[in-house]
Amino acid sequence: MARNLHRVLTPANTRSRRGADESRLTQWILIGIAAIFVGLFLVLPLVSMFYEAFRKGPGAYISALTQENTLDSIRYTLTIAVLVVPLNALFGLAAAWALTRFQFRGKALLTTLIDLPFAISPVVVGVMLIALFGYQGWLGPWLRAHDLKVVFALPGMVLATVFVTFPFVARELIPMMQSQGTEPEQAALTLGASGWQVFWHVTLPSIKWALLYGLILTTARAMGEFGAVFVVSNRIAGEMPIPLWVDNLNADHRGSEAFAVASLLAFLALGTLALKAWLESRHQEEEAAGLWTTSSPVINSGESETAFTTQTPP
Amino acid sequence: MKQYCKTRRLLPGFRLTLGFTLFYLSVVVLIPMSAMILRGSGMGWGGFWKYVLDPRAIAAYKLSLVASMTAALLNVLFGTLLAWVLVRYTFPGRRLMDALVDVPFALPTAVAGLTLGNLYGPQGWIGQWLAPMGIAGVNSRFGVVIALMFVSLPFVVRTVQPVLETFEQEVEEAAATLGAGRWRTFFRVVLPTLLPSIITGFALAFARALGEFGSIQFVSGSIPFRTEIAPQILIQHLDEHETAGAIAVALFLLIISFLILGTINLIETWARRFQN
Amino acid sequence: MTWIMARIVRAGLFGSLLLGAMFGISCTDPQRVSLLNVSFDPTREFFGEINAAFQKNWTATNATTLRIQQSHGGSAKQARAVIDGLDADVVTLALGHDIDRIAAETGILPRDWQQRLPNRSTPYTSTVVFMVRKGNPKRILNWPDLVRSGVQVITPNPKSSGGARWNYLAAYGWARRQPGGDDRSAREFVARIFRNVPVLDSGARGATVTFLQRGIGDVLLTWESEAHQALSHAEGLSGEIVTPSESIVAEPPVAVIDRNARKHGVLPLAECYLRFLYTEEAQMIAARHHFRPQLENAAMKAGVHFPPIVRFSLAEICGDWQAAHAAHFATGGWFDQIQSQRKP
Amino acid sequence: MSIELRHISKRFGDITAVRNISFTVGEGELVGLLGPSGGGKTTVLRMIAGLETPTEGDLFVRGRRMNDVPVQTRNIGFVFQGYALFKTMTVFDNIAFGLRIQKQQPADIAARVEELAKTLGLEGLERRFPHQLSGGQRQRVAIARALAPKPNVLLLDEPFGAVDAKIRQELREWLVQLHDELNITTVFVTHDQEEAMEVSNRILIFSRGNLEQLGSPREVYEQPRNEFVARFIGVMNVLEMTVSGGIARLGGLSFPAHGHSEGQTLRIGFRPYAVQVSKSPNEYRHQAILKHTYFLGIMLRLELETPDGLVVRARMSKEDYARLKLEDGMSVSFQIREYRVLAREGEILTPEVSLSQPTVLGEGI
Repeated sequence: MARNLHRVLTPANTRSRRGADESRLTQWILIGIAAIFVGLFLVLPLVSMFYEAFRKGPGAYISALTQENTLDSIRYTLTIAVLVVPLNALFGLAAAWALTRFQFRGKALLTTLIDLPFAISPVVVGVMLIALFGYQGWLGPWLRAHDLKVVFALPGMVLATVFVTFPFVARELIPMMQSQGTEPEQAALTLGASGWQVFWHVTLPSIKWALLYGLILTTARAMGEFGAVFVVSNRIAGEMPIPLWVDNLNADHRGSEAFAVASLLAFLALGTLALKAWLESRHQEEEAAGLWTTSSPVINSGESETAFTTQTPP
Repeated sequence: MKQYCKTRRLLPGFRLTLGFTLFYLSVVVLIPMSAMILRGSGMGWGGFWKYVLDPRAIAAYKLSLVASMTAALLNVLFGTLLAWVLVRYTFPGRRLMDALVDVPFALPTAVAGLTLGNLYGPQGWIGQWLAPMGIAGVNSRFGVVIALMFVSLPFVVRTVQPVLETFEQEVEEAAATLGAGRWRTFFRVVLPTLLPSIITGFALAFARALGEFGSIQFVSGSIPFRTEIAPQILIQHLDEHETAGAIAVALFLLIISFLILGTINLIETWARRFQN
Repeated sequence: MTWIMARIVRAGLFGSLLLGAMFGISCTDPQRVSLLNVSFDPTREFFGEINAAFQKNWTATNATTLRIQQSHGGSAKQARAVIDGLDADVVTLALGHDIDRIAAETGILPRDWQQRLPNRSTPYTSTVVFMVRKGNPKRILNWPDLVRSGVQVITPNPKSSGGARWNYLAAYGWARRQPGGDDRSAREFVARIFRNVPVLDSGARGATVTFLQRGIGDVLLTWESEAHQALSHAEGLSGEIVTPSESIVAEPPVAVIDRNARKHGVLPLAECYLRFLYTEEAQMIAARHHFRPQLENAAMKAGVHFPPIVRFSLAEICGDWQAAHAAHFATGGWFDQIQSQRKP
Repeated sequence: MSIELRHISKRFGDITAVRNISFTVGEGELVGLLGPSGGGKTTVLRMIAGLETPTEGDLFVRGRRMNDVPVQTRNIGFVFQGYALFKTMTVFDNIAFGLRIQKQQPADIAARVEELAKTLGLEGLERRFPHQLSGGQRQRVAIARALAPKPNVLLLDEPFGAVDAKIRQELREWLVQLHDELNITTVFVTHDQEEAMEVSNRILIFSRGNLEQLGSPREVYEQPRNEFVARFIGVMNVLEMTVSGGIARLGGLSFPAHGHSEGQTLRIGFRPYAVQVSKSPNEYRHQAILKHTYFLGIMLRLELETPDGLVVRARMSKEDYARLKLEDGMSVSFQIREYRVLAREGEILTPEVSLSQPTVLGEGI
């Protein structure tokens, strides 16, 4: 709220704040540099990708997307996402609840552990899974005896994707739940609500935005993951998630098809951003209406907000 | 003590949620990690160091470090500028620019790699201008830095931006009333306030760049001693059927990850204290 | 309000879990037989056609549907995947050494696998040729041209790519077979070539992409089949194939992974599939993909002309794969030494 | 007896929040727990509610031992300081929450909510969300929500803390009225002594985990048991004096100190209203300069400085001030009509109340 106001009240070119503002020229030079940078660095890649994807006309584009292997890879990616997202949502909710509602020893360690996928190279994740589930790995003999496949099969890719994406929901929820405090939950308890009732009726409705953001980020990341699944994929056409299929098409000199399929992921990314922006604007409307400002003093927000949550400001 | 714990756990679900969290982390993280450590320990220190300290691997770590550092530093420069422009100025397209900053975060890295590889390649829209200047846009360290910059840009912008937003302009006005010019105000008043967030943003961008693999796979060309980054050494070992080598390097990278995570935590703690 | 919402969220969560479970269960259709062929990079198009032909024959005589799955990647990497659990029924890799390793490390196929099919289990061969830029501006005609200064050579990494090992050994063999050539001079020759290599992709396909799409390098060392494949598919990009005076016989062998195939109940099918590769029909397909067929007149029948070339075999220049691997490609071998010399 | 605490202590780790406290609250009483922050009053309230568990001691509500009864089944109404309204629910849903938990019939729920809305003046607001309400309305919703399941006791944590000064006054009167109407046992926590005095039947004063005094507002004001209470309730002048020859002295001021040993340090306290001021420098025994006058509405506070540099605060009505025609900087005389010897902080002994009429020792008129 205060943020918005601040922004509204301090447009760059109000005369009254001249003393603390750059000259118009400096402003426009800085804006210009930023615009050129964004244009060259962020816009041009997107434009060139769509150009490459559509270079051979919409017919070729459609046929690239509707060939059996592409459809299979889309199906495969969706399967992974459908398995990964609910699991990570459950994990995020449980972790956020445990970390924001209780004090216990080892809490800091647990928090660090949740951040681990941000610092670790996804390729290392793949190697870990091979070390555990590969037939020469720890569980290998047992898996082989029971004819179970984990790496180089769907479960391995799901696990790899889970590893890479599990912090997103938790990371969105933790600051939110911390800032909201536990008073409404205590109030529900005094009114006789059980634990589950508190969660469903009081906690969940008040964190729905953060949860949604987390889910969106998780979905986007799960669908776009490359490094970890690169290591554990069986490279069978039709059993590759979309990013690997792009890599495969590119290697097969099917450049424009690769770009066509890549553009699908780019649409997904842009869609994610648009959806997030839309949700944020809805959220902020409600916030502006005062629904989300805590009426009680903020209990604590000791956790600094990590940039991974990429808060898009208004 | 027992009483103490009991009373603190007024809200239900402690065992359930913590139990599930730990179970999940165990299955997903801890057990695979220990499997890897166990398998790594099988090779002994000699085997471990042989792979980890292989000259080619060392060259790759160096490139990873230097390129990530360079990318993060460049992002500090451009990211801070972007944050500044986005927060302080109103101009047409500001919201669009703001939204675009998140693109590298949302765009799968394989797509980023494919596109950047094409764009900076000798026939690409940018590459064709670089080639006459003798700059190879792809299969070069330049390309690696570009890709790392691309993937880590949002981290700096999104760390600096909120701090800049809550920054009280009165402070700047105070400096102005005391006769400080714009530049002096920026460097003496604004920058020191932003510094903790800039450093945090730098650390996050650096960590992100260090772990990046997808886009690099498309642009680096994996030239040993020149454009190979650390995760590629690992892939190389896997490709060469050297699982032990892959595990040794993976362990090493894991240790580095933990060190970086610890450092980031320290930096954030420090930054928070500084800000308070 | 919230009571309703809570219910919706709950239903949604359970629903998506259920959906996930459904997706996770792969449909097993008893009427459908499937076979997994784990192969190396440059055989994608070739096996695409082989599989179609084999399937056609299959459906003519069987009621069940046959589905052949292909997995492609660097040869060594594919071998490792099979060792680590990739359920291949047959492997068709770039070199015998990779299949040897599967046999040695897991025992899922016998060590003498190479004796089970004709021609040491090699239904078709290839050879290493050069691909140059349109008009051959650097005038690269034979092996010595590769060591000229200013010539950039593109080849994948022999440590990971089976194709690249043949490239390496072709260069080595050529130098060794020169008058006065011996192991030392040949090693030196290879080292000089690799000094001219700016990029080492991990697989043959990556190297082709680097050369054709990214326009890096003056000459690409590649298999004859891959060179033709690339030129016919790479849209709007052009190059020329130069056949050197001498080159190696590249032998990509095939094998049934007995244990997997038996487990899947497709052992006879897998054997049948590999034997099909030796039929005239398959040999003609191989010829059309510029793999040199073992069947003598298959090339002629397919209407494909292979330029004449003197081909030497691996056995002639360094014995068997065991020896070649130990001398050149193992950790600390000659290739590693060349690489560390490159260290700036 | 509605609520009874017997030797209740509460420790959080090494910190003792509440130390060995016993008291009872009668059926239908309105009791205020008063004290500075950190005094332990909120902890006591939360223990009654079941939001905290006592480390030691026993807690009874309507004769039943409650220590191990979970908060859900205690049947208490709790109003949080920040109200803790469910911001995703309407006023109706907020009030109905506890009834729905009890699985009451929708018709009964609607009737009960309507009844409470009427009682609390919330009619017409049922469809609104908390953010669409004023501070006072929010508080009434919070109270209605707490009252809906017909609790045995109503507990309020700083009920007036979050509203601005003007509404506060109304709310206080309204709370008293509501209590009269419903006659439900009510315990509330406040740090504002005025508020506690005005609203409660009885006050419990807490400091540093101890129950310092318990009594009617009048009792604690007029007969504070120790210096802490005396200082906390209202303004008090406190002087630290040394006894010599049966007289406690500080500068020109002296008080009889019978029964205190020679050389002992005594703390003497007197309320500003006990200080009589005259314009005539000789009317009373002590001389001083009127340093400053504070206008507090109908009352004025005068700050007097004696020649020894002691500052004494006095209180005077506007009428008297006007009658005396006082101005800052004037020389005045004053006398102290009532004073008391204060127990040291932490001591729980009742000091002897010394009311001296007309007062101060010696030759004074």
